[in-house]
Amino acid sequence: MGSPSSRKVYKDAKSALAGILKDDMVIMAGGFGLCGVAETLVDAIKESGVKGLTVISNNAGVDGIHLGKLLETRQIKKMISSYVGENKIFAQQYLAGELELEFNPQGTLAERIRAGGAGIPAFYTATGYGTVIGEGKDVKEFPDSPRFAGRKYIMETGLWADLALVHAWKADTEGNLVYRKTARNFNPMMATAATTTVVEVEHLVEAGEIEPDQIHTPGIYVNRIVHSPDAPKRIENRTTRPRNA
Amino acid sequence: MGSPSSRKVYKDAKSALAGILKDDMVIMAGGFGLCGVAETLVDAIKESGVKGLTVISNNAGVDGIHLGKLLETRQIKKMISSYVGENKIFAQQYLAGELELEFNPQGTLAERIRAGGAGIPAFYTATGYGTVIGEGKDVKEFPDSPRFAGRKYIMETGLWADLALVHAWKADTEGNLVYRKTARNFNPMMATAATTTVVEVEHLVEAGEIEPDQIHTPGIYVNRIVHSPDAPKRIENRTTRPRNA
Amino acid sequence: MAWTREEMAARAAKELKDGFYVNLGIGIPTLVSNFIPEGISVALQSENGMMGMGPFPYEGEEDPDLINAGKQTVTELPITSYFSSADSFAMIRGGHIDLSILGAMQVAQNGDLANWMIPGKMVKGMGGAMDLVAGVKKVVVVMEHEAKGESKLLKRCNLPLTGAGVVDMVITDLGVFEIDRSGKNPMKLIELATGVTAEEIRSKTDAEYVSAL
Amino acid sequence: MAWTREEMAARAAKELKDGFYVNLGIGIPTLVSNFIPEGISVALQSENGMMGMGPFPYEGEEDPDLINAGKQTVTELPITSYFSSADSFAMIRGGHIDLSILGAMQVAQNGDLANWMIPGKMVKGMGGAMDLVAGVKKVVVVMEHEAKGESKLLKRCNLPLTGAGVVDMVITDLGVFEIDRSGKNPMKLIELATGVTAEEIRSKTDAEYVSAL
Repeated sequence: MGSPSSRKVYKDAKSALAGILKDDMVIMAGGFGLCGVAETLVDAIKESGVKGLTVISNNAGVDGIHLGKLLETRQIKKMISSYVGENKIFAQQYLAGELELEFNPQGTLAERIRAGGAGIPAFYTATGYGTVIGEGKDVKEFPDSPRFAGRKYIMETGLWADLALVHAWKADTEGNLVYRKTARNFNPMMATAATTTVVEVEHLVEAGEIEPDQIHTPGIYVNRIVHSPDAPKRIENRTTRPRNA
Repeated sequence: MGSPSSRKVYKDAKSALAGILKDDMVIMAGGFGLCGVAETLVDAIKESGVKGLTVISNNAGVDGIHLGKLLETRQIKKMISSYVGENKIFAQQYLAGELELEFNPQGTLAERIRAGGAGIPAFYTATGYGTVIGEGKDVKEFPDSPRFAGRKYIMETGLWADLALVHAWKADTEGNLVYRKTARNFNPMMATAATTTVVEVEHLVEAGEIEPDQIHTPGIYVNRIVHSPDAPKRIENRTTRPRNA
Repeated sequence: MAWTREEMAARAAKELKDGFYVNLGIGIPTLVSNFIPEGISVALQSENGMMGMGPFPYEGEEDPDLINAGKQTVTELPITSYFSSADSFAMIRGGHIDLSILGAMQVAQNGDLANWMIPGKMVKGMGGAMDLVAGVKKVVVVMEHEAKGESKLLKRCNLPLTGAGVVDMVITDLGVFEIDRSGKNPMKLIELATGVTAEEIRSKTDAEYVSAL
Repeated sequence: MAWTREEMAARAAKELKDGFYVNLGIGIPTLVSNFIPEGISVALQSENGMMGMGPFPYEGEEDPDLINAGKQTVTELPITSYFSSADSFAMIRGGHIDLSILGAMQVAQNGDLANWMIPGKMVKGMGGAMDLVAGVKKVVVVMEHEAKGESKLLKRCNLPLTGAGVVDMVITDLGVFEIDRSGKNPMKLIELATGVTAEEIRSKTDAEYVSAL
């Protein structure tokens, strides 16, 4: 850990979040379902007691796991998500009017995050035109475009957070990240779209040990790294097939 | 080559372009300078004699090399580029009014291509606002955005081509691609933003031989592949440092 | 008499063409992968970031990092690639997926589709459905023809839409319909399920259509 | 007396802070990498798709796949990563690069910058300059104070702009100026080059500024 960049490495989740958390902040949390979520970071947020959070995350965890924990403690004020089906506490709080919810189509959510990180305040998409998602949004046509003429598009805006919680398979001390299989999902965009990006990694190596053509997230996007080799990895729907005899 | 996807593999550049080329078509050509250009495909376009081309490419080649060849034969009607400094024929034809030229800021060009491939007809950027690039374009402000308030942004549109010419380091027979170092540049976006994408590769392997987490361009974007192990790789500005004695 | 779920899936599988890149929704559409015709090779996309999805793993070989959009454990294939959600939906929104097969609550004769919310009930969210129907080249709906004795093929959807003018084909337990998204041509009945008559369909369908049997 | 090119580069290098991600333009800005202060570690971005650019290669070790934005052969470092041009400019446009140091033809007292075209001359293109000045957190211009006896620091640029209100600091052979992009404060002279007097600068500067020496 003698490299200059090892200053990005923190000893645990609590210290990696120290000085960042404040009430009413906006947090992006990577993951799809329980796959690729930074659960040790969420645990530390729970312990901190910070509240009034707006959380941008495709899903809302399940009861007692990941964001489900922050719902139990009522630390979350608002969710921006595409699907929240697996969470009873969520439903209760929402129906009681205690939780705000903004649904985004999943691809629109992903692109809004990517746009925010890429300095793009807004973009147009056909997704959601003619549905409640399009209501009140700017509508535009592009009659001169050989590719895009003949349809209507709505304007969606870029997102930005105070803090992004990212789970990666491997990091080097510079913060260069590699994700594994479908645990990649929302993590790479979220890493680019927050004032501070904190990463939970399963494997931490020295700078130079990851092939530079195979880095998914360049270290410039990563502020703090926690090596969490024992972070839980859960399976939501275990489906298997029988072996042939 | 027994896999079902080996149908994407063509024996040479000429056959890989057969049936695609037509006068007045729009072509995207990957590369930055002469790095990561698909020169064998450009050679085949030259031989075909197709003309009236609109070419979207960051640069315009140099005299006698890459797109410089298509300028010599006057097959190009219009260029959309960010920098064309290395080409005398280009300057001659442009100053004589024989060649149209549309300058785009390099990042705007890259993003317009990415947008076209991603189904995004337009996006906003601060790049070029207040300059000739912004003249005549829609201007918008985002006063409610915590990230984007306080500046003005111009609308830029997505690009789409009839044909993309891509250079990759390695492909499998499914068309999954890996690029090498800075030869990646514009190639990945262009692969996504054309009706037909033809790829020149240095190394061709069977499907399954590239680690699926390390694929830069999924095969869905690739229609035709030519294995060109001897494609020329040129250095435009050779700069070195002395070895210590 | 009518088609079973499996028969509906088998009929939907006939829309697959060799070399297609396909996204299958949850429910009956998932069954389609069991009926891919001989000699036809397709790649299945999972919108959480995977092209070339393989079957469920053998017991004991489940990988928590390898799931599909239904959060089920799956496997990879030699053609597999992984990518981010942004790249996945760039692929979908950009019109690169050839075919999406998905379920629905209602389809209207103009191609409107409703499958994500019922007013007054807890809404789970649209997930990737709005992106898929807006972006994929061809959208095939597989659904029961009726729900509680009411036609699900309507003149106009009365549930909130997932997409407007997005459906190309509807396969129900009673038959197969084609829809011209442009609205230039009326909806067409093109096929009857086994043992189903044109009259039965007419009597059970609210939508207006012409017969092209 | 005034600063040499090397002295200007050395002065610009003082704007580097430990851990900065930096983009250096062609010309004098390139020299800045020779003056990185002891104990300071910075990563150099090359907008053609590389973070962590190393020095020129030893003769015989040039790699045609490894060039910088000036199309010169370079090398990689342990911190290096590669990415596409879209991802590279997402990084630039998105405000992730801490500092850009670049040359200019003209700078105006409001931060306007002109460095890409002279009307009537063949225009080579703006390359990535417009993106850099619009996107990078802090923009430092290094240029000669005068060209052919005319001040390059102006009340208003008369050449076509590269960016409007984008420059934070100007380092010339005569001294150093700070600009408040918001326009709330006037341009300030904050430093004199070796052997240069405030009077000399006043006499050679068209722009209005206040002295903060």
